[in-house]
Amino acid sequence: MTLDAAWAERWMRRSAADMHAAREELTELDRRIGDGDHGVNMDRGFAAVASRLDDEAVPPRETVAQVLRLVATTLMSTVGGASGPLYGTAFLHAARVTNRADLDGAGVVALVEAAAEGITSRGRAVPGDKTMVDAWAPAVEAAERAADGGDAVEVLRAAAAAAADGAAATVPMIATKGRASYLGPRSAGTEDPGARSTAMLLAAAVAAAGAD
Amino acid sequence: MTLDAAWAERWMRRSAADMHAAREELTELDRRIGDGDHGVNMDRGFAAVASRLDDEAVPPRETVAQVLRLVATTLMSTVGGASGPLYGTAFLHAARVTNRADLDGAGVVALVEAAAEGITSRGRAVPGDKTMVDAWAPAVEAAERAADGGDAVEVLRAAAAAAADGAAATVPMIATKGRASYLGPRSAGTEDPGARSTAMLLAAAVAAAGAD
Amino acid sequence: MSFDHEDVEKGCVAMKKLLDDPAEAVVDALRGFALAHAGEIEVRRDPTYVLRAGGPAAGRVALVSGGGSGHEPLHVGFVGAGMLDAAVPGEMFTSPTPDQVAAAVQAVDGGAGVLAVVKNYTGDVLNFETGLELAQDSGVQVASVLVDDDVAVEDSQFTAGRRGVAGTLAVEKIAGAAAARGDSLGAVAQIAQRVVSRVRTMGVALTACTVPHVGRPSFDLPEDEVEIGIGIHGEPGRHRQAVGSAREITAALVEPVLEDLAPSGGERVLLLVNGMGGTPQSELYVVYGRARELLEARGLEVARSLVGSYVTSLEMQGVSVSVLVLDDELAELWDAPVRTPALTW
Amino acid sequence: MSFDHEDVEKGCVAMKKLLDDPAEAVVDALRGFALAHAGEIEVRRDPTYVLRAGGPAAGRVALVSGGGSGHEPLHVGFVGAGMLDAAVPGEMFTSPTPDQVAAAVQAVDGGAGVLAVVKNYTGDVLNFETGLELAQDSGVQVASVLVDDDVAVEDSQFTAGRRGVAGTLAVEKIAGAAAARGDSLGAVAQIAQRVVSRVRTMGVALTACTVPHVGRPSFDLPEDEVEIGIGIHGEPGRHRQAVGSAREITAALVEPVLEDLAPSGGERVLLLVNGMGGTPQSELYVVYGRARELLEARGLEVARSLVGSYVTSLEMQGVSVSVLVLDDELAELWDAPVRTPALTW
Ligand SMILES: Nc1ncnc2c1ncn2[C@@H]1O[C@H](COP(=O)(O)OP(=O)(O)O)[C@@H](O)[C@H]1O
Ligand SMILES: Nc1ncnc2c1ncn2[C@@H]1O[C@H](COP(=O)(O)OP(=O)(O)O)[C@@H](O)[C@H]1O
Ligand SMILES: [Mg+2]
Ligand SMILES: [Mg+2]
Ligand SMILES: [Mg+2]
Ligand SMILES: [Mg+2]
Repeated sequence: MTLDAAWAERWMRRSAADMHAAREELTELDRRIGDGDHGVNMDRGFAAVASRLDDEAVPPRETVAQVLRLVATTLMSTVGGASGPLYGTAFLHAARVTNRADLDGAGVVALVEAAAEGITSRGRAVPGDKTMVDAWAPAVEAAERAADGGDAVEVLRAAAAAAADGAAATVPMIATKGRASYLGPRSAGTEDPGARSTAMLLAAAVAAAGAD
Repeated sequence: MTLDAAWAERWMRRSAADMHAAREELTELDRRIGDGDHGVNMDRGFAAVASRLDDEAVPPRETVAQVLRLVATTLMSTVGGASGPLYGTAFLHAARVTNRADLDGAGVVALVEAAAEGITSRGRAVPGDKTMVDAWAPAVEAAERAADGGDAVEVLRAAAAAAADGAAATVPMIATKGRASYLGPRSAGTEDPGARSTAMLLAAAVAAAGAD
Repeated sequence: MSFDHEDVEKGCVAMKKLLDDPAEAVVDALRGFALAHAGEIEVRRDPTYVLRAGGPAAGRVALVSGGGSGHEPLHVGFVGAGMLDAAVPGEMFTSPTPDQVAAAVQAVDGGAGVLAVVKNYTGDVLNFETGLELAQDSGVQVASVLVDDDVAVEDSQFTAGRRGVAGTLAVEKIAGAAAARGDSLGAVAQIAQRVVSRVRTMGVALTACTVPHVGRPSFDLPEDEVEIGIGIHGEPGRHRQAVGSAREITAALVEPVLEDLAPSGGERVLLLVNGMGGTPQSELYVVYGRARELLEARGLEVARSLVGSYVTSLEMQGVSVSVLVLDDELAELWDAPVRTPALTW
Repeated sequence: MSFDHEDVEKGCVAMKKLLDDPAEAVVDALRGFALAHAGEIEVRRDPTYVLRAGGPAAGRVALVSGGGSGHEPLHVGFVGAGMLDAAVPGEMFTSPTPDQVAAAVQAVDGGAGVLAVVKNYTGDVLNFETGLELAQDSGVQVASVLVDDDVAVEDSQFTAGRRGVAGTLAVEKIAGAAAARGDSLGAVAQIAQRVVSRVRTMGVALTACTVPHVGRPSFDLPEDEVEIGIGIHGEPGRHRQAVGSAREITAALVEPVLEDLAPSGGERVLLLVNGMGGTPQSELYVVYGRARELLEARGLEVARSLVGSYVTSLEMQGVSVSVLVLDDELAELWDAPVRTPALTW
């Protein structure tokens, strides 16, 4: 099975619904170790993505790449905060490497790798800093492992599962990047909100593929 | 028995102690129907009176009138609020009519009358407005009645009792003067703080005479 | 009067204020104020008042105001060129005393007389009355104007009358400009009176405030209610209502103001949206926008605007809306230069 | 994104704010701001930014800043002659987006280039970085300076680095004056950098604040504790301590500032005491007085002062103390005329 532009659209609508539903949860995480706006930021950004997808007049989205580019520019211009340019760059870089119609397993690996690379190129965080990188980095590794024989959905599933574990693993970490870093040792004990939203995003990608 | 300058000093020191002790009580009354500073104002004013009395360098206080004049100017310059000029004028006018050494019954009547007149001349309130006048007006009447045969202490006692009743009678009244008047009907149900402090003041005068 | 240590401790904890001895809050703040604005203003003690640096301006009418502290920048922040010559601060929320008033008036008199701007509270009225008598006895020509712009007090027959609130700023600014251009005492008083007769205000409190030496909130307001028609000392207003939108609350302020002003339409007005001390600036501008819509819907032209926390009640959250019906002269005097710690243009 | 009625209701009740739709708080406030200051500033939408009325000044370097909203008057209130040419407001406490930054920079460029003043937060840094790249692509010469005056962040090796807080005001005022006198882009950037290297700040929160669309306080602070070293978004500081006297709290702010500045004594400084939004002015002056005593005890001369609520966190109660070590040129640029909605002299 391969993943097409329709999947990418479903992925984004599902993400919008998930971010809206998780608005309070993400905000509460960010309230504890940041400034309490991550849920609001993500909800605002993905609601804008969904509404642009609803808008017939919006540029073509016949390929996964076109959808992802639309997502990138929308997030970039509506999210703000640290997560806006990070997710924006992630989708922009992902769009660059998915320039064919459908994604197979290798295509998904390329997408996840490019997204993760986009985030580290902008944010210069490394695993262990307690940021969304702690979800993206294991996702990349898991995707790469799963690609060895796995189809697109299997790769996605592996990436999402690793991202969820990675996010959970941020709980005991002491943040050294982003707003949570100001807390020093007090940042331990709370999951990183951006890592959590990353895990949600990849889970939505799986769900969107499953609902195919 | 007559009342002399030493009595007047005792009256004021007692008042200072009483106002300090009643600070919270008066403030709470004023908080409910005014701006919550009457206890603080009275405490500040009478504390200043007591400390001026402690000061050897302060002008002579060999007569009741001299003591009352010192009280008047001290209250006037330290209390502020509505009650400052009211009590200040009361003591100033009282000083004017007590210009002999000791007070007999008639002298106490004159003192109370002059004080009450000072207050109404400044504040232009009438009985029923829910102000300190509702304590002073019955005090004057009671003093006048008691003077018919009564000595200074008896007159004072009658005045103080009437002031206390008068203050209590302000509870159901609707204020039409001072800050409590803004409350309209909502001012009913609370004793007027100024009427209460007036009752305390006259009670202190009695106590100061009793401790003679 | 001194507070024992326990009082202070308890007070601080309950209140969370940046103060040392709560009983000395006014004096401590004035000391900082004097240092921060040295060269512009001077703070005198015993009795306490604030005056413009540089001494009295010979031959020019001087303007003095004052009242309880806790409403800063009113009045001390308005001492300076084009506005007040002196301000007389009382204790927190408590009128100043006559000796302060008299000393301030005498200090600023330049021979042309002194106008006192008095907010209509029994305490202010009585203390200024006595203080001005004292000053007059010492040979100063005095006049006074009573500001009573608060339309929240409906039945002024059966109350101490309307209170002076944020409209006081307009009176002080415009009368200050009239004094600066050399008007006589009578003329300055008349201009001030004209402002008083044309300015109306209504305020709302979202939260109460706490007077330092009292240590507990000046009134109790349920979590989900606001007090419409609040006074600047936390005096109660017309009614309490559920917290509503800015649109609703602004309407509840603007309507009574317009009802009272009864404009015929076409008037040019000054719109002053004033924060009570603890209100974020963004909320003031939201209210300003709504108020302006309402005024324009009634055919008024908002020709001048001022938005900020100028006449406050310590840390109270809330806002007041003032409308002054301008004429050409009032607009010109409003526009005239002013240079004070809190208002400069 | 729209809030359903229940959200709004709940939010309002819990928060007691003068707002309509909490999600539209920034836009509603900007609408009021534009109307109140028409003729001085303009608010552009899609994307949103605020700029000086009158168009770009040809041949003069322009100054742009921005960041999350809720810190007003920073930055929008500092747009005007002698300070910012444009300000880019984000959502409440959320950095603005790159398209806003790019549009503002392009709008104010008068051909001599644009300096962006960026507070050091990951979000601001990333969004400005991208926005400035976009503006540069469109042919504007850009430079940027990062403000990181908050000494509360001790170990900047293991954090996102020091935050930009109230010292930003000094950077914007002084760089604005340098731009106004005609300095080149490189020279203005250097002056701004000099201010950054010489200004340090430390703040304290007495209460938390509530972001409108979040609807509950940004952090929890026990009734009897304060947060020393608070950031302007309610980021935690160095430690919590029992509420103390103004003297104690001020010392807890001034000491780390001086430790970091390590003055040798005899320096002339600017002392900025900044309210967080909900602090009564009287308390700011009390703190100012205490801070000044401490600086003078260390042999510093407080040559310039500013006291007020300029870099705020909505209705947060608290204060920050900033010290800028002046030299003759910085003092002169600080004194240079400025005419903005929030700062005028
Ligand atoms: N340098 C960085 N690299 C990667 N991710 C980061 C970095 N800084 C912050 N983040 C992520 O951003 C998240 C916070 O996003 P958000 O709350 O929307 O923005 P802000 O911190 O500006 O309020 C953090 O939980 C973290 O995962
Ligand atoms: N016009 C008046 N005549 C007589 N007494 C008055 C008048 N106005 C106010 N008072 C008295 O003053 C008291 C309030 O005093 P206080 O709280 O010290 O001053 P303020 O009202 O200025 O805060 C009231 O309780 C009332 O008894
Ligand atoms: Mg955040
Ligand atoms: Mg009172
Ligand atoms: Mg009072
Ligand atoms: Mg944020």
